[in-house]
Amino acid sequence: MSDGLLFGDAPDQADDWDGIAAEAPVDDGALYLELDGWEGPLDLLLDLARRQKVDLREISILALVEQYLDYIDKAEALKLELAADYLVMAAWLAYLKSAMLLPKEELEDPSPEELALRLQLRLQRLGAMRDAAARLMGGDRIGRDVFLRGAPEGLAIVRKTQWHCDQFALIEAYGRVKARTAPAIHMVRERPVMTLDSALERVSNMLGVTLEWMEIRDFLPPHAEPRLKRSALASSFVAALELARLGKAELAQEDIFGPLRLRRVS
Amino acid sequence: MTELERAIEAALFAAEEPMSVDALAGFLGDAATSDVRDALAVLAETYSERGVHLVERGKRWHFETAPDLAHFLRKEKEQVRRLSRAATEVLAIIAYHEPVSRAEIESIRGVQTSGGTLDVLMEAGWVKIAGRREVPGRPTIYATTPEFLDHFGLSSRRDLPGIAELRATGLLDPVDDSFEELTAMPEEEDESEDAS
Amino acid sequence: MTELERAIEAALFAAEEPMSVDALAGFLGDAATSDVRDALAVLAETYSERGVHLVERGKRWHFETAPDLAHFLRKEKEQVRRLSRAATEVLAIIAYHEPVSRAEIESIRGVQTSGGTLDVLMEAGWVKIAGRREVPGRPTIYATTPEFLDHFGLSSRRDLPGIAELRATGLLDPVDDSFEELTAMPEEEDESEDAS
Repeated sequence: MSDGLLFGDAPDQADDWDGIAAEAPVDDGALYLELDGWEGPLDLLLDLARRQKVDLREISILALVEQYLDYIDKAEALKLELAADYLVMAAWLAYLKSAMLLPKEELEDPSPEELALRLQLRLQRLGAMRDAAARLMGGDRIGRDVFLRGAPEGLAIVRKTQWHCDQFALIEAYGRVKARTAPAIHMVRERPVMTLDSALERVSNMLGVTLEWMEIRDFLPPHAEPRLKRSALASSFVAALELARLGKAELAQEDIFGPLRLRRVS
Repeated sequence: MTELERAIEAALFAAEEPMSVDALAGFLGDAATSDVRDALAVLAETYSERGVHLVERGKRWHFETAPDLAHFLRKEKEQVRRLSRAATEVLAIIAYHEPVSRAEIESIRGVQTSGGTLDVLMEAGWVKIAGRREVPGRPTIYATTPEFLDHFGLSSRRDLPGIAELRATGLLDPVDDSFEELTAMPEEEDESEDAS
Repeated sequence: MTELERAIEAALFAAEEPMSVDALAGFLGDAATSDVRDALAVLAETYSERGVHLVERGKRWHFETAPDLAHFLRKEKEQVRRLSRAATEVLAIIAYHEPVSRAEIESIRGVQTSGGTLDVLMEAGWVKIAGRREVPGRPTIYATTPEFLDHFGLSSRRDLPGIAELRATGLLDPVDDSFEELTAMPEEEDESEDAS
């Protein structure tokens, strides 16, 4: 982009846009005070700028600022509710205006020209997009200007599955089912156990012999094979608990997992 | 190509249903029906050799794809898939016990059988509905098809190995037992009398 | 008219969605894509004067009625979605600037964009999320879809009205960039005529 823009030289490329921008209001006298119509303050500024009927690169920012402030004043006079961003823009533009009217040397950094340029650039961009949107909507839209086939048959992809299985798998499956569901016969092998009754008898008999404390291991059959020994220990323990409950024996155990001792209650 | 032909072409293309000559004439701003008829004849002729034809069916006109191209437009894709374990079991039960109802299949398998499994077997062409059992509820019964024998290389169902043979080949032994037999260590032969 | 042309004609007539060259080639039994492309060009030319056109939109092809016949067809089927002005502008900004973040859209419009506007555009299938910009905050960025091109009758984004001029005049660049360009070099001689 050339800096002609800065100084208002008028390259005329922008003419393309004007014909299409159907929405740009024409009657510059009739400012319809209806803020719902604007998509924010920048949009309002853009419409005001378009009323100057010059290329956006040539607009007078000062005039634009005055128009905007005037517009906001009117809206306030009519007690229209103004959204905050319109007022923020108004305040900023008022500042810009005063800066533009001040003598140059008193100005600090972003010079009013620079601020104005930025505003102009933003307006150009928004204007370009608004026109682009209008042209886009003016194209041949499906369902409005062009129509697709009303009732397409559709392209069918029929997926066929070729199932595979072989004879062995079949027969094996049958074997599996048969085996799984064959009547099952359960046989429990005889095991060497000491029943609770015999343990009870054995423990109370042995307790009768002495009044001393005896460890529970001493009640077990001395030469039993290991599995009988486990059974005897379990049964003897239950027998001991039973005798204690009946008040015929006392139990003692000093530590957790320590030897369990019992003696007859005299 | 006349404007009327173009308009008819577009209208029939975009229409959701076939259109009669009267409907077309009305649609196109009251064209004369004779003109519409002529235009349709021209269009039908134009399209007669193309991939799309303009045809009249029961006094109404529409475009359709050329019949000889049907095979292009309906693509069949074949994929080979292995029958699932459950489906194989069901197929085996049907083969050994046919005709058999779903409840019977389930009682033999000891598991519920999903309807999808039977569908797969019927889709594969190996199982068919063989009528209904004349018992309360009249359940559907299933049997195998000639394609089944074909696919599995059996000349008849009698070629299926009998129970005795299955037993001899070990296919009837509980899986766990066979496994243990193959892996058992001689040392300790105790407890595991698990049935199942 | 070749068999391939007939087949493509029939396939695109019957298809429910626009089809790419690759999709067509695959569908028609792996025809060479160059042959498909040639056949499409021939067909598009054949149809160019008819009531129905064959068009390419975003690399996909479909038949549609000729735009100049819209007045005949429109009365029956006005079904096009009306977009709000905000949605129209946001759509244009996305199309001309894509991929673009919401903050960038807002900076052009000078106003906050409600999430609903983007939702409407995404629901219409014209805009999609195109990832995130790798800057602090990783904002979501948006872009248009092939359906957008399709719906608005554009072959590609290069067909967007005026996009070349907009690019050449820098109107698609951020304000800051143009500002710097315009203010950086005092008078000297303006180099950057309209590059882009």
